[in-house]
Amino acid sequence: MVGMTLSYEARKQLYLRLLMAPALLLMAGLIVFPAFYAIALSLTNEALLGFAARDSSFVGLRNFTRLFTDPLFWNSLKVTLIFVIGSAVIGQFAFGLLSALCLRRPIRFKAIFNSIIVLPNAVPEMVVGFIWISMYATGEYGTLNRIVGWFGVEPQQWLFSFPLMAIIIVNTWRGIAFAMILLTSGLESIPKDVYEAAKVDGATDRQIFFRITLPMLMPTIFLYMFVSTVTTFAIFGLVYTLSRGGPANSTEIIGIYIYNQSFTAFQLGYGAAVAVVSLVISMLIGVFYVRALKVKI
Amino acid sequence: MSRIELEGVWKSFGDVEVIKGVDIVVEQGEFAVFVGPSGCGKSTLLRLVAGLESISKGEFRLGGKRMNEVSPDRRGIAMVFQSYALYPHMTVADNIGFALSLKKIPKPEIRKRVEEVAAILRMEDLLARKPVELSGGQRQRVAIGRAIVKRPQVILFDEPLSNLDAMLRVQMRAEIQRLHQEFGSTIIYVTHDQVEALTMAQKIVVLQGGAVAQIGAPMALYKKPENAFVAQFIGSPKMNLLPAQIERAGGDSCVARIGMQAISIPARAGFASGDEIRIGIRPEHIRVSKNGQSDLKSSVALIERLGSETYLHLEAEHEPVVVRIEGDMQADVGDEIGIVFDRVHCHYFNRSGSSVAA
Amino acid sequence: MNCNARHKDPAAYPGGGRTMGRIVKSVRYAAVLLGTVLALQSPVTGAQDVIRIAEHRSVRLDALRTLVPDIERELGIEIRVVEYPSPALDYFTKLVTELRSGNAPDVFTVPRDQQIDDLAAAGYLADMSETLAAWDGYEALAPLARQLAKATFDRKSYVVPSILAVEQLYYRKDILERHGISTDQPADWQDLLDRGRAIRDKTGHYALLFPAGLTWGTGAYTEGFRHLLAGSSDPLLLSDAGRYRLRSAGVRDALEFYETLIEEELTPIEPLLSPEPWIIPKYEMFPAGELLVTTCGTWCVVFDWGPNSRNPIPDLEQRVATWDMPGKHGGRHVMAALVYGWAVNQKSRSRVRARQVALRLGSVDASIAYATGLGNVPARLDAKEHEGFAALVHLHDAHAQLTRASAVQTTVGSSTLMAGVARATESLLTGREDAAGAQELLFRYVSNILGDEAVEAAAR
Amino acid sequence: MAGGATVESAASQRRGNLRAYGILLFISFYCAVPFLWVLVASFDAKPSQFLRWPEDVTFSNYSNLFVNESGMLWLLNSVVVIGIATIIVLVFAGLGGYALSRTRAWWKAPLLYAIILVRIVPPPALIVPVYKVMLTLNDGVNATINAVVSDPSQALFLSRIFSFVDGYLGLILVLAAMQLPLAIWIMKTFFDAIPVDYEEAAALDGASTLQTLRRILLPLALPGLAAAGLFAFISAWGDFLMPLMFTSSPELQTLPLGLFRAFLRIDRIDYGFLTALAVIYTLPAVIAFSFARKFLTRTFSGGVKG
Repeated sequence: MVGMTLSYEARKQLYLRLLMAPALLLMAGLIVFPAFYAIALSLTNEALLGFAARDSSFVGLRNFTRLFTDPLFWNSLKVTLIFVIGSAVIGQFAFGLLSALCLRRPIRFKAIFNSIIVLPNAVPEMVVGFIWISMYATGEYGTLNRIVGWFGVEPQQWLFSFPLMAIIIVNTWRGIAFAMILLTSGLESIPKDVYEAAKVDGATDRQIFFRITLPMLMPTIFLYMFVSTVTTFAIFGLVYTLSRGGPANSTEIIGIYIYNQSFTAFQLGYGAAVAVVSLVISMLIGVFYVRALKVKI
Repeated sequence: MSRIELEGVWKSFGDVEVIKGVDIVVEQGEFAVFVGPSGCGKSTLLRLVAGLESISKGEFRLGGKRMNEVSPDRRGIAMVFQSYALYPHMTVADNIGFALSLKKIPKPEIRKRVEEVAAILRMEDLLARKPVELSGGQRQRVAIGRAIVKRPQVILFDEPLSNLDAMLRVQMRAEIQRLHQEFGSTIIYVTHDQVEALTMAQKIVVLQGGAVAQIGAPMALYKKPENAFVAQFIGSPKMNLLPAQIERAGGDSCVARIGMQAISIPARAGFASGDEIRIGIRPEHIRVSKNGQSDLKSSVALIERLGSETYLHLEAEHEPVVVRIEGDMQADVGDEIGIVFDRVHCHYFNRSGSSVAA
Repeated sequence: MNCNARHKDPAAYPGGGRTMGRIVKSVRYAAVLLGTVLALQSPVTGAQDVIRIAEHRSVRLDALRTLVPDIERELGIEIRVVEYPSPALDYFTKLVTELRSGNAPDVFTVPRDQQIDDLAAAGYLADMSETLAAWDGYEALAPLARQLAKATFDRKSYVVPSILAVEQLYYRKDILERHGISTDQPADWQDLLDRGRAIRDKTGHYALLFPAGLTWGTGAYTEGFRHLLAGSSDPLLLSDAGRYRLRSAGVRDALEFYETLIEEELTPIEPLLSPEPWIIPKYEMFPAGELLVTTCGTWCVVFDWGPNSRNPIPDLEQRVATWDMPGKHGGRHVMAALVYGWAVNQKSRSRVRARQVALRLGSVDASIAYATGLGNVPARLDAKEHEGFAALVHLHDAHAQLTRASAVQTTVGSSTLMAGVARATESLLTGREDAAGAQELLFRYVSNILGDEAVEAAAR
Repeated sequence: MAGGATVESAASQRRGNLRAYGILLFISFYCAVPFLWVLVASFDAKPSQFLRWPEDVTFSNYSNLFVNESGMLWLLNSVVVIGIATIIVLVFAGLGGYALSRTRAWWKAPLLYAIILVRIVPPPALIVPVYKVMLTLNDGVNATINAVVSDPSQALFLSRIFSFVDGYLGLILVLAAMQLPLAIWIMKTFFDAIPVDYEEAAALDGASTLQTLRRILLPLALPGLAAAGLFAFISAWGDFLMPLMFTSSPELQTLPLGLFRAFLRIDRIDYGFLTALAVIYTLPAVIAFSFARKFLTRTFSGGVKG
């Protein structure tokens, strides 16, 4: 009977609450609550082994004091930073922008170039690891070793000698397409007459690029940086399948560090403390970008 | 059965009051137009009638029955949306028949009624098309067809012609009037265009800032605007409003001062010495003095020659005055011209904008 | 960049009806698919109990599969073998997470005896004390196996011993002899190091390998550190109260030994930092004669260098021989470890049957089947009377050593201890810390995780 | 290089084009070469970890997939798990996005900002608490199953399906939850662009909420749902972390985990089988991505900007 006396508008608003409930509940239960629960867990010695697995106890900030004095944690932050900057901010962006600019020229085989560049983006993480392990295979028959062999370079143990660089190369490979697609649409949204006006004013190609194209592309670049920073920060499977953070923690990005601490050292409480730090970092990035991008809702 | 009564209706969104105590009656079978500038609340009022928004305070009765809590589909009301809201994934026939199909009416019956409607609207050949394949006027027709197929007691139109070009608009105006005469439904028609209101309505409701400014037959509003807002809103070009001050009241006439010049006007009970009023007069009720005798001296600022008529844009005491003249007239910008007001058609508005009665 | 403006006019949308039909059709396909997958999951109907056994590594799987038909017949049950990942870390991670979530198999192996305490303390393992006490094979077990099957904190037995790894120093007899380097049993650490220096100087190859570093995982402790600790000036890792003594002189001795190996370039460092650190030194350098002495267990002669291995050493018996691990100031010892003992899941739905299966897997024929594949020795001393034992020539010596073999006692928190040792030795490998620093690192790491109460704070 | 369509002299145009060809060839080489091995090895009768031209070209690696039970099982598991997860995402995000678009309430803006933040929560940061949450739910589910069902094999069967750890339900829900924030954003911005008039017209026509959803909004929302569904599918299909965390039984393994674990059998890696399976595993994602591509820009700008 309640439904009868409510107006259409009120009833609709009520239905809307019901309709959004399942999605909100699922996110609240499996993302939001766990994120806060991580804080509670980080204050305990919760573990998967030993007496703490049966009865964990409150240990205050011990996990955090350990964390901030643990060189492996700082190493992991440093590795993450290099990984994000190397692959998302520099690698993917540079190759993506180059591809986007080149593909705007009146050249042939555009569709072919385009599909080849886009292909890596769609490949599942596990397969990425799988095929790059073959690329990086040691010995003279390793694919990369054969390629550098054309230039007279000795066979290398890529994943051992240049581990961080190796995973940066893989993640760059994987993300060129996203940068290219986003930047292409950014370039397309720059009106043609702006270029024409600049030409009329006598600007050279170089000047046009740095004084017209780049500034007008800034919003897109900013957006790209946000999305790629956040997604790169969250990478796990790719590095896990390739190197598991090794050798000697040289590729132990924060996600891998959390996993290793939680599920190979079985220290859930400590893992949660690292997770809290990484949550705080990503929320800061998020709030910064939301502000800077002036997100409209 | 379908007499519409709005009594003391208020609507607020949060703290914002959009409709502020409106009383309107639309008789059964009447064609009522709600008109007003954008933001006056006319569309909101329509949505209150349709049941898409709830009434915050007051009562809406249809055929004497309170409707506030009745859901939109049970009010027996159809609505034609400004955007037409034709379902893009359905054919014209499906669009028109949608409401019937929801009522589980058998398919042959639906087809029959859809075809009837299509015949009335002369669009039998469009039934199999999708909305995207229709022109603006055709979409408009489908939207109307979707409304009348339900044989509603009341049809609501929300600025239905605003997306059409001028030619089509005139044509559709006539069409809607024809439909009204044929079906005899009560119609509420919302527009911001006073020409549509004057040409179509049996009753016009002028709304301003969420309140009723005046209700009446078109010519009543034209001839006897109750306030300065209605006076200026109805009629094109707008009525001239000249600020003036009563200098001497009493007797059969009094003197009003416009800037440096004085003009005699008939005395009204409401006038007192020193009152600030506005004198309203439509452009067609002003003559250019040919004999030097004039109410007001002015200079020509702009001349619009339309052949059959000419609009003189004058400036008198820094106030713009528009004068309509039959045929052409020899004058140049900057000429000094005396003008004469037809006193019978003068309106007087006090400081609050209300008309001062004789 | 207003998004609304980018969407096309919804009126331009082509057709919904056909799509709806397609959706309905695909829902039907999905239902069929779902049915198929559920059918693959469906339980085997029948009155027989089903016991799930977790097993990993292909040699072990092969051994188990030969045993299963007999066990099924004898016990009147059905056995399902669940394959687990081979790498030790992955196996243990998967096992522990499953034990915690309650869906682990009924019977599984605990790879190293050190892990028993941690698993039992967490409540994952069913108590096997009574089962073992009533078992006719119990008295036949090597005493060390009986001892290592118990948890230290409650003295209850949690696994059925199957095989033991006997670990010693393996050296390339052929190469040492060729260079005129003594192959006598080294008398003490000094002697061993001198032997190493001689090898380095005379052959130009690496001399000694004691596993170390993070990537070797628990091996840094089990195959490296504990050999040194056992022979150090203070070999006890636990205090009377069962706390770890990480600031002991013994721990310092062991880490200093590592430091010496690294500083004097007696041991290969780079391979130890790589993802699979055992591959290069053990599977490549030792067979190639580029590394001449290494700690290893009996499995090495089968698994690492045997005829079926990746780089077999021909005439293995002539080329490779063993020393006992010397003590710092003399004495010698053979280290043994209880490996792959059979445990029963505390949350198993059929624990009684599972215990029977575990016992059956502790029988002599079962342990010989495993010993053959892995190169370890059966835990039961009466195995030598079994007909299959005769074929295991290369294990006879080691099996005979069982009675004098020893082990370093650990307690709850051993996985943390082992991780700490891996970190401490890693810091030595990378040169970040000296022995004292590494010891402090070990102490801090373990006390941070286990709490101060689990660690002896006093310096000595 | 900058202008694209602007006037250039023929010579400089040609020079620029040559440079573009050079750059594109290099990038394409970089992008394509890693695929060679997995493609070639999958047709090689004796494949190895190294790229080489097969002496015997064979299709048996692919035909074996249908014989090899585990490969088939992984594929089916993937299809079922990701399929159901995608459907859940579509239903929840469709309804949720619509509701968020139409809701009028003071908490709408804060909620939308919160969803943006939820979207950027890195999944690895959640594994420990989610694992704990799932364990708790799992204990509940299994206690219920054990209380209701006495037959152990039946109990095992039920727990396979409804368990939160090592069961279909848990994996499906957690995969769906991770995809929801983005999908909701896509749907919310999509519904923002659909005039509310359609629903109101339907309401005046006498349609109930359900009828409006089914007959008006669902058909209108299909392009948006396609975009949301494709992105959810691609992301869930490629996800490695959640299967790693929440499946262990071989019967439950999906492709990424199955492949990975098979790859860990260091001593016995069947490269032919694995590469063929990897190709099969990659194909749906590539196909889905080729469809999703045109939504990419709009989605990510739309997802972050309103």
